[in-house]
Amino acid sequence: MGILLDENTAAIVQGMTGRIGSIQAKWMLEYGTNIVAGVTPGKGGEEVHGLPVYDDVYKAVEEKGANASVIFVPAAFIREAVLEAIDAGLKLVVAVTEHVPVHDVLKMKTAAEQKGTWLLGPNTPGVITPGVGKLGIMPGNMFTKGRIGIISRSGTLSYEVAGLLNEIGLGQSTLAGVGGDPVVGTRMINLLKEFEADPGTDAVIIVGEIGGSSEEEAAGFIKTMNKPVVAYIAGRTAPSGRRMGHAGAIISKDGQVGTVQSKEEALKEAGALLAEKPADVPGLIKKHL
Amino acid sequence: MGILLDENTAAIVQGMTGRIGSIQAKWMLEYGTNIVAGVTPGKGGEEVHGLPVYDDVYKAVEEKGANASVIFVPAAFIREAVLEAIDAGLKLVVAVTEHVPVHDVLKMKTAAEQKGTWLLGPNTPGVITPGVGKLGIMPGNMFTKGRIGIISRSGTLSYEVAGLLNEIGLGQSTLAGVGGDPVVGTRMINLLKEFEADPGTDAVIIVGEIGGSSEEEAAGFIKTMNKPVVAYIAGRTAPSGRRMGHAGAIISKDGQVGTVQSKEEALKEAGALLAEKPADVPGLIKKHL
Amino acid sequence: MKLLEYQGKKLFEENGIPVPGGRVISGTDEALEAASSVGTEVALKVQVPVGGRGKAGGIKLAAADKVMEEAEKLLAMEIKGFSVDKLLIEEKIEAEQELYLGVVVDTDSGNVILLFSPTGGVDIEQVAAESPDQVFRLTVDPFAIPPRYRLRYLIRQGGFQGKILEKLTGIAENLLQLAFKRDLLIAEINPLMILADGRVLAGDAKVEVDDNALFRQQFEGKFWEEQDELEKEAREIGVTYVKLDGNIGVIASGAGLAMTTMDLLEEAGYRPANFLETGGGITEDLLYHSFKLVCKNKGVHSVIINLYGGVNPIEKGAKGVVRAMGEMTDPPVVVAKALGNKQEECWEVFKSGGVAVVTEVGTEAAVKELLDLLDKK
Amino acid sequence: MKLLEYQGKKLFEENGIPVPGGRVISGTDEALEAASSVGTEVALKVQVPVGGRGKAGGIKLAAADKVMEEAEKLLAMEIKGFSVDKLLIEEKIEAEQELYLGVVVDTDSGNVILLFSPTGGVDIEQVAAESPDQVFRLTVDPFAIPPRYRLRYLIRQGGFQGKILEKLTGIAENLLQLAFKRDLLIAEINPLMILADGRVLAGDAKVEVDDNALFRQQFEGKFWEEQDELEKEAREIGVTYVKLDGNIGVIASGAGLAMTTMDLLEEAGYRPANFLETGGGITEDLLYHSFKLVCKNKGVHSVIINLYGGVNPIEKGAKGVVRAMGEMTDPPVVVAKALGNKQEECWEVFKSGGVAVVTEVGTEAAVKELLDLLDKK
Repeated sequence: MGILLDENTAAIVQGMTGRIGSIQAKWMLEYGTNIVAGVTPGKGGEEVHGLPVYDDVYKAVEEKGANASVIFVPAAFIREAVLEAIDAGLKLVVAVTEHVPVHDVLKMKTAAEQKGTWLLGPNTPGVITPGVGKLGIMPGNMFTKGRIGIISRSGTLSYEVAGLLNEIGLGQSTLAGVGGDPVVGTRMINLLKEFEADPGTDAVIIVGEIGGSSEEEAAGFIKTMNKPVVAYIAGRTAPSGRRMGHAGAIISKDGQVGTVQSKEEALKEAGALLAEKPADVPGLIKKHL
Repeated sequence: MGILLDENTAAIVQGMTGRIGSIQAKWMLEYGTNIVAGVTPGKGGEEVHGLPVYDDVYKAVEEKGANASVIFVPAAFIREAVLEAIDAGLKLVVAVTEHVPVHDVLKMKTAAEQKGTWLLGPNTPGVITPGVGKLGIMPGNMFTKGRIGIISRSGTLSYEVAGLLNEIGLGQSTLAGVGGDPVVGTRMINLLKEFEADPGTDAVIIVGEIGGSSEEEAAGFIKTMNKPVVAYIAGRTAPSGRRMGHAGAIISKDGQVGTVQSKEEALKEAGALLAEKPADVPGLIKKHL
Repeated sequence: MKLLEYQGKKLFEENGIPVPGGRVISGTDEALEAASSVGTEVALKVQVPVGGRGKAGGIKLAAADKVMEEAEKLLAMEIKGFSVDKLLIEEKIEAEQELYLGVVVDTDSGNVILLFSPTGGVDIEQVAAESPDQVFRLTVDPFAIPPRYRLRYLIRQGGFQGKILEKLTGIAENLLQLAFKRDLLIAEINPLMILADGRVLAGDAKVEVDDNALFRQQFEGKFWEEQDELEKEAREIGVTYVKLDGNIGVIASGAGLAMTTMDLLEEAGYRPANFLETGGGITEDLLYHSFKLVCKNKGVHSVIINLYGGVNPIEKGAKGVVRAMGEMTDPPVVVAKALGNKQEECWEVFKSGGVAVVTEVGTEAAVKELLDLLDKK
Repeated sequence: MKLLEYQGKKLFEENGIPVPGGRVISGTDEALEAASSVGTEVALKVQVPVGGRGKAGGIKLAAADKVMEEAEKLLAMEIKGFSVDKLLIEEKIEAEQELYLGVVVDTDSGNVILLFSPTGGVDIEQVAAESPDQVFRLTVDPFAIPPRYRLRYLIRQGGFQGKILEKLTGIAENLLQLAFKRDLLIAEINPLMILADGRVLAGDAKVEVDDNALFRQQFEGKFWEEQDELEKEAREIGVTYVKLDGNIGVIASGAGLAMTTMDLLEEAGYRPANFLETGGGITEDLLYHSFKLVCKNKGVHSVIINLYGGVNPIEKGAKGVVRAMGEMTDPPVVVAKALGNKQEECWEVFKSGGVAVVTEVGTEAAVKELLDLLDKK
């Protein structure tokens, strides 16, 4: 089981003919992911890793029954790539590309909402359901199959959390990165709902960080959840008004919005278990399973 | 009774501050039409014929409960005027203006369909429900109150038909001009449905002309109607490939589309009564009432 | 307003749709220089606002240094009633494949439609009739040009992929944008040519601009106009006029009314000399000029006038008619039916000028009155 | 990228938003000529990328022939840490009413929002808090700028009608179009001034461009940049760097990981000297330069490196670090945790350069190792 990506996923790689798209496609295939085709406008008829490349997403749907996509095209082209994937009826779209103009993200997000498409990113490590497949750039060997769901705004930090879980024998059902940008497609709260409903998930970890209000928003749903939720929020020592790498990781100048404190308060109030540091996460999970 | 325009109509005049809008508003008021305000962007706060002028249609809805509009603005501005009227939730919009670019008409038509708005025109004489009011440029004294509905693509020709009805004592429930352009908002078939449902109408006259396929389309509904329909189609001697005044009145060069013959065949097959000339109309109606 | 091929191609070129190299000329003396600037082998194409010029012999191939003779012949031609004023001299193109691409306002459905077919160079209606599976259509939301991926999808149906698909998609996108931006009723490329070297070029251009949009669209140069002198004059007066071949002039305030009047004349065995629709802007001058115009058509012995006064001041119009008649040494027989605001005043004016006035509602009465008067003569 | 007032006003002017007449100067010697070209009474405004310059004394009024002294004083100022390089000299405006108009990307809701208030010239957040009924909002569909009538409706809520309403509506429309066309995150006019003569002018311009959109947006001139030298250098290297005031350098492949590392250092009672996030483009050179950069910050006695190899070739990064250390006479204490593809190879490289390698998963282990090493020193 797990969420978003499962045994029924048939994925395409948009931008598979590019350098990064090609390498990542190889790694995803090696991990066992069901990649069925690549899509690059103007490259239809080529082959990469023995897979056909089509000019358009619709054809991958027609020919291969594609229902998901992971996208590696440059920022200048990702808006069209995402909108096409949504328009073609894919259920899951993973936008790995970073440095995407926010006006483009607004369009992608709006289209995804209107069509009911899962849109991870932009600027996401992607999604992995250990043992099933991965659509994204996370190293597959850092995850093990299990029953803990992870929702993250930060790629490498979530790998660390998965690694800590592995050490005490807790594998993961699915890890989904929402993306590090200030505006992203699917928000934490929607993934929480999926995990709550997923019979393959026993508990959920939120790996959050300063900036934005997605953790606060998620708290609204945590109140109603039956499964335990553990949250770790990075950035308690980050200065306000400075952007910490991610375009999204910034505390407003007056220091009242998007702080670790405001997020932790909301989460705690909703019944989530707060980890002060990543190393506390596995213990908290184990205790409440 | 009658259709579109009745005792509950509270109309605005968009473009009432202009020369033609002002004169026509006066005549509509003199006819007894319930005109509640004028709307001209940039002229808010003025008065015309003792009625307030607002900058926007929304205000006329808020302040006066407006639910209909008749529009006299120049062709360059009518798209925005119509779209605003539709957006503001008016139920009936009468676009008298002629020479409107067809790409603008497509937008107006699409918006009206999406919102379920009656859009007469562009290039329509408007709508009159004798004894109740008129929104348009037809001379009020050429119509009498009664139970015959008229749908027309042509202004003056429909006045003549009304005049002939008056002579034998048959008044009109409502006359609605769909507009003479090749693309218009509300099509004949939709008005036919209203007349069929209107308890104040006993029979319907279609005053058609060459070009387009609205009469053929209307025939599809006439088959199912209980009320008698009489149709007169002008233009049997018009040469093909030449535009007869109206942008809409043109027979395609090969002479196979939009001819009087194709329309009459469709109408006859549907059970409509065909008048060879306007003077035959009253007799046919009387015979089948 | 129809654009000639070379004018349409200029629009294409300005909007990212590639066209063959070419020059337009108006006289034989320009032909040699134009041709040699274009290439060693050229095509000479007459510029007329009708289709079928190829079959009519309006397109010739020649070596660039031997164009003079061909140019002279072509410039002397008349194609379907249109004299040839201009030639387009183009590089000679050999297409590997000829396609069809068009954007049209479909007035019946009230949509803009993008049409594409891998079978071009022939009448698209014919292709649609004989091989409907070879014509691909996309209905366009008038508020938004479809995204490029939708166009790519459409073109791909025609059996293209890879680079050539991208090129065709780009051309389709540019053509759609052009049609929206410039208020085009028709923008057709037939054939759209694929060359052996991978180039894609518009082989022809059929472009029609919405006359109603000319207030916001400027086009360089002079476009094709109706060639009939009377119809040109009507355009200047501000009325719609179509020349016909009968002897009875028709003036009516409304297209439907005018057509009905014509129909009734024909039914009675007479033929109208014209269609004239005044529109809603009647003035004394407008009817003065309209009446004179109608009488200029040879053989007009009588005129029937059919007016309604709603927006129109018919009494003023009557003055214009009477003034025009007064200036004529031998005015035609005139019957007028005019109803509406100030009808009595209008009737008086007409009568004062010797016009027979009909006060009944039905146009038949006016036609009958006219025929009676003609019988008496 | 934040634009200075004069740059934002230039954008406004180019896009149909009227601004006061003005000239920008960089030195006192230009002041007199600039001022006299502008008017007899002028305003001198320091150009700094922060708000609140008025209260800080950064805006002065003067007669045009007496601007030299004021200009000299202003150009010598420092406002909230920013030295004043440029002055905008503008015609002196007396507003009858000051409004607020802004277009902002609201990242939380994921919408573009148009904000309007008849109460401008003050902090809009404050107006929103104190008089919420005086702030009018319109959420904008990212695919389509709202039609003018929707904007008119919004502005009308502020109590305007007639001509002035049309003017304000036009400015709102132009501002929205500008924000969409130019990928702006913020486009604020505060105050938007209504003058006694009916003119409407943008009194200030707060404009921020989306850095991510600079591949498709060109802006004339040089815009404001981070003034810290190390942060400038980081931008050139291609990493994100924020200077802090501690002694332990931080290098991490990921923002969340970097922040966590910082948090753990602080918890242990130490202070990070910086935030440095490598992004997904690690190369040997990138880490070589990053390491040198981190060590340039005064007082850095140790560095903690925290990497994951998914996209990133961490073994190459390690080589860069070791190379940089090799070039230093007195390299800092360095602890590295690096996991993922080729982790063993990476560890070997680090060890060869004298870096203490932590192979456990948790960042705490690396922090602990560093503190142990520091204790030993």
